[in-house]
Amino acid sequence: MVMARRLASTREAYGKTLVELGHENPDIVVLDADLSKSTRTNLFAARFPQRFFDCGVAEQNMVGISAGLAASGKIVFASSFAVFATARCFDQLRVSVAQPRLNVKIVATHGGVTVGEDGFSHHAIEDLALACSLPGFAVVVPADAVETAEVIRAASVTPGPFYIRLSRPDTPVVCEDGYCFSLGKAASMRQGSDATIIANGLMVAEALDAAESLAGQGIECRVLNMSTLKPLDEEAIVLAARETGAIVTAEEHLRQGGLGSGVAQVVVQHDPVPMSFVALTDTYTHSGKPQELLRQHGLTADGIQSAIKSVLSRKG
Amino acid sequence: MVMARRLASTREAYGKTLVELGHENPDIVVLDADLSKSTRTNLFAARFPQRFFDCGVAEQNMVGISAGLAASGKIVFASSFAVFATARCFDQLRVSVAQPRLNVKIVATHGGVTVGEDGFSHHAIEDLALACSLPGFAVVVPADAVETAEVIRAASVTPGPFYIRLSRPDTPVVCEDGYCFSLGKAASMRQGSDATIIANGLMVAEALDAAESLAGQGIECRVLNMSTLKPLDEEAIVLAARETGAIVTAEEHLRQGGLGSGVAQVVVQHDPVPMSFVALTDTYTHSGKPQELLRQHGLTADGIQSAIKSVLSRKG
Amino acid sequence: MVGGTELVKEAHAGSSGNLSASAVLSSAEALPSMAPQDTEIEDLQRMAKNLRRHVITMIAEAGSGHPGGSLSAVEIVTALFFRVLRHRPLEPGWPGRDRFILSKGHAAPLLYAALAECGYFDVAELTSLRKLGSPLQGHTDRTRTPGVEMSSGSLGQGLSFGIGTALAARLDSQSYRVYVLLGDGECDEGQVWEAAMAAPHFGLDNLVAIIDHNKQQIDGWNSEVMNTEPLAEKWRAFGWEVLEVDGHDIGQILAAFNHAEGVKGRPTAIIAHTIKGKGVSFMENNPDFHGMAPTREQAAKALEELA
Amino acid sequence: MVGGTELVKEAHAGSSGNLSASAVLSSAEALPSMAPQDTEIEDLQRMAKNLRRHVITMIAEAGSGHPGGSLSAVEIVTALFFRVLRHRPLEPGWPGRDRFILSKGHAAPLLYAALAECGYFDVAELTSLRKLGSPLQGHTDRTRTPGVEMSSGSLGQGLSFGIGTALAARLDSQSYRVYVLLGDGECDEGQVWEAAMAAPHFGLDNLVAIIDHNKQQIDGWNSEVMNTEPLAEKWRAFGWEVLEVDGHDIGQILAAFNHAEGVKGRPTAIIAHTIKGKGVSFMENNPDFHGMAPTREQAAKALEELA
Ligand SMILES: Cc1ncc(C[n+]2csc(CCOP(=O)(O)OP(=O)(O)O)c2C)c(N)n1
Ligand SMILES: Cc1ncc(C[n+]2csc(CCOP(=O)(O)OP(=O)(O)O)c2C)c(N)n1
Ligand SMILES: [Mg+2]
Ligand SMILES: [Mg+2]
Repeated sequence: MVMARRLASTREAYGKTLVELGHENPDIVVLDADLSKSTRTNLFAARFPQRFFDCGVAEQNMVGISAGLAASGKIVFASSFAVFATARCFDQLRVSVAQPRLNVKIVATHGGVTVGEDGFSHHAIEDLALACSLPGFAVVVPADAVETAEVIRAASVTPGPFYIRLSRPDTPVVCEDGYCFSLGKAASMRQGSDATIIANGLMVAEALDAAESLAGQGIECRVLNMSTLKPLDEEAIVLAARETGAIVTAEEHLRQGGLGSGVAQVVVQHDPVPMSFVALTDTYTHSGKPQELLRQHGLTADGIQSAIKSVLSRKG
Repeated sequence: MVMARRLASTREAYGKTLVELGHENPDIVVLDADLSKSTRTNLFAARFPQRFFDCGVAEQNMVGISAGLAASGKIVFASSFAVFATARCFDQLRVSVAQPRLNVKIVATHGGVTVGEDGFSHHAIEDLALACSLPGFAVVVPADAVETAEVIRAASVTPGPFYIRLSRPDTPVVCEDGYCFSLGKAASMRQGSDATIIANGLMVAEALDAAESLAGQGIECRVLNMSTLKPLDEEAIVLAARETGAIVTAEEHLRQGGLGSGVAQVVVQHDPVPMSFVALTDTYTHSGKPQELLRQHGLTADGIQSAIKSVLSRKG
Repeated sequence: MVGGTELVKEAHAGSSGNLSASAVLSSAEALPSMAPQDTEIEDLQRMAKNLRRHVITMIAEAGSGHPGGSLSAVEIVTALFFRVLRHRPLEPGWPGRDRFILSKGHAAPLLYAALAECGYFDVAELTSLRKLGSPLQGHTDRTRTPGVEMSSGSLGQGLSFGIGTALAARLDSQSYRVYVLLGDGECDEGQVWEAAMAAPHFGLDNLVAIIDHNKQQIDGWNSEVMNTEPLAEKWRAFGWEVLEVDGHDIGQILAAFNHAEGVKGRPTAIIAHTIKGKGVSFMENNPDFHGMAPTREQAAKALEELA
Repeated sequence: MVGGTELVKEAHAGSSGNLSASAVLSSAEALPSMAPQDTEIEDLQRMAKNLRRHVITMIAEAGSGHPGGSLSAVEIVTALFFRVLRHRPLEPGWPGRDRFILSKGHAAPLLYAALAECGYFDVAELTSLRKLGSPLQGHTDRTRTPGVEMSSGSLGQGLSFGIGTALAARLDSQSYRVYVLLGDGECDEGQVWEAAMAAPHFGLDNLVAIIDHNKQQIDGWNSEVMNTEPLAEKWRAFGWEVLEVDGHDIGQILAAFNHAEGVKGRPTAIIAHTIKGKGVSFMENNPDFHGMAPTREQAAKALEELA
């Protein structure tokens, strides 16, 4: 039904881009909290040991050290798993980084439920809600490895704090080579006028698959890759509401506090249209294979198709 | 223009209710993190020293200890300022309390910007976003001291985790004596069919004042006290959308992740109507008197009135 | 092979520093505090090997999990579950039970194996580890698995939880004791030190922390990633009674638990010197096996070594 | 009364354990490491009293704030800003400056008073404390106030930040030193111990932590709320060079900073024994004045005592 896509690792793209940046700019420093093999900051560590700081299993301290380095002119990338990089050090992100608007880029791997077998302690289903409630933070969920490299580069030259969420598994590549990321701008992935699917992260591939299937049924969906959650591309959302009259959002996150709630806020303020949410609803997730979990919680092309049909039935 | 209301302290109501509960139920235990004079858990501590545990300035540990006590059959109330009770121990709330669904009631005082002069480190403008992203937590923002006592009692007999947010200053009393709190149910404070104001915490008084003024201009607003943020009273929201066709939310919090975004999600799923938000927009707040800050950020009856006019102009 | 439940005491008399009494291992009256006879130690060692086999089999079958830190803690967990703890596998919620809290939650396979061998649930369940719908989650979930006291997986949270349960014992005039197992890398976490400061402040002599000091964390040796030494001095400066033992010597471990029961007014920390991956040659001191499952061939080889 | 900027050295030669050299206080070449002559100490003591007066006046005018913990740290801050730190009040961003990081951010009034007296901004600004639109926020905000290195108000975060700046010095081959002031109640926070573990691991001998050990926190005496003793042993066990001084004796404080400059390979912790509310009779050791402003009358009485 839908074409197979090349898989690639977003965290590998991160690690490789860090090494490139390390060569280009001596002010780049990298921190980790005893997960450098998994986050792939170990690639940078191997090449630039002087500019790499492992903080051990101490995420709060890692964020504080990052802030001090940033206040001294460094461009700081700090990594851990998404749960630990947000939940375990939120107050430090708030007081040491966000309030003074320091140049710290939190790059969190292992976002969402596709961490799989490790279970709920390791499933980051609220990290974006947390990151989005840090005024001044840019929050980005790249759709794939290609966009990840772009986002990391953009963050390195854009002053101020970033939260960037990557995945554990290799994920389908949906951006073409030469793709150009622009912070705060949704990327249009497909045209359509019956409804719009707004997605980010690995749900972009699912959105494209859903749109493809729906097209076969005569329903033409616009697909937006809303990789930037903050600042949100309100213009693209308003256009989508106006031109397609119905919106479905799709994200690997709780409905609360993520993409869907952000889009809903824009929609009701500008052009109230029916929406449906493909997201987790106020529940923790459990051990299982990544694909099993995505299916169990409807985070699939099928889930998106049903949501589109529901939203179309409510379209005025 | 609007009547003066009696002022009363929500945290004083909390402390007093704790003492009553302490007499009634030997399983009630109370914890604090070196702020018991301010949170008023010191009232309980003075009466039941054996069942009170000061954890010092260590919020993470306080939450973990609370979890252990709850797992051993205790009904645990744990308090600190709203910023520290959420941001500083979010991972502990997540893993030690929410995931095992333990009977821990986080009662946070000093919510919102009305902490005033202490400045942004002490302004809890994101605590509700955090609390709402903990599946299984009930999240409540009582409108006043009368409702606070009710909410604390309800929490003590409702199994599972709670986050309850109180204020630092004395706040206007809007609930009548004999008021009966029902978890997950909005309280109708005023009838009206032109638009609905949905508010919680000290914004309920502002909402009532705004409605009063608007009535003088021929605009009749329904006012809902949505003290329970989670589980959200979807039915009341859908009715409000259907029957009044326009909604304004008002909260002492970032727009993102709080009441407004919760209501918006319900609205677009059931009955898309125009909304406006009276809330903080992606910015930190600074030192000043509580009333000055509320005015500066439009968290006032005037702000609500403007929002109502804006939303009415967009009403179909 | 020793049948698990045979080793389990349904309960035992608490307390007493009586080191001379001898007892039959399977007796329900056995004291935890006595010097075990050689035959008992041998039984426990056999059980330890048995648990190691379970760990390898479970993780290999799951295809993911943490062998290294499970294997290093085998003797500690064996000593606790099959000799020290007063517990009732068929009545997991028994209020009087001693509590075992696994703070280093990635060693969940080891805990599950011990619980199964004690009879909390069927040994056959073990192969469901980490599978969709299994009661045996990748990291512990107290709502799903009988005998699991605490949900974990985020490091550093167990000792605080242990303090809460130890305080509850005091409030309820219960004599149960609380044992918390931590990793050494886990001791990087500030919450551990918040708890380390609080437990002596509260005078909790019913609380024992065991640190599985295998000298490694994920990124390598503690000394290179984040030096925790001198670890014993840190716990001492925080007000704990501190003991150091060879964490693979069951006799030493039992003696330490026994000593801890006699300490009044403050908690005890047992620093157990261990080897990560212990018992499987190619896993020992090999950081690659912190969180990597053995292949089918590696598992076979490991089981051979553990035969 | 000593004019603030007179006391400030634009910069001074770092290092050297030279205890015999003498110097004029106002000299730009003065070494921090020497034993100060009595006259210098007297000048500094006068400045300390001056800062105390500012603290009282500012907080009384604001109607809220934290007098107790500001007053206990006056001599420490005076010694740093008017003798130890190499800094340029008119060039607050000078990359070579020594860093002072106020981790116990509620003592902001004291820091603001010192900065104003140094000439970072006008002394007249001080009365704007905590008012809407003021650069002098209730807790520090590094984006608003020249000379403020770190935003604070949430306890326990300053030492980590200090490690970051100390590491930056090494990366940039800068010789500046980093001083972090913490409260003793603040030492309850786990993040402090994460940082305490990391700084020696990174071998940061350009970092000094000063603990304002006034034995009180908000809810009362440390010993009752959360016992931090033995505090010196804790820092020692975490790998720090540890000194204890009378935190109201400027000579002892300067000697300790001097000693710290000579320590190689590890950071220094100075435990300054102080009295909360020091200098105002009715505030001393009175927990009520942790976070309560004096009334107009109380302020007048306090200023009388500080005349
Ligand atoms: C808060 C938190 N941060 C990071 C991790 C990821 N993590 C899992 S195990 C581990 C290393 C733990 O080392 P140690 O405590 O020594 O465990 P052991 O050697 O006994 O396996 C890390 C960093 C985690 N589980 N929790
Ligand atoms: C993370 C955090 N928790 C709680 C508070 C509230 N608080 C402000 S000061 C204080 C007591 C601090 O005691 P100490 O460090 O001894 O300060 P000092 O005695 O020097 O004033 C507390 C609990 C805070 N500011 N930050
Ligand atoms: Mg280890
Ligand atoms: Mg103090």
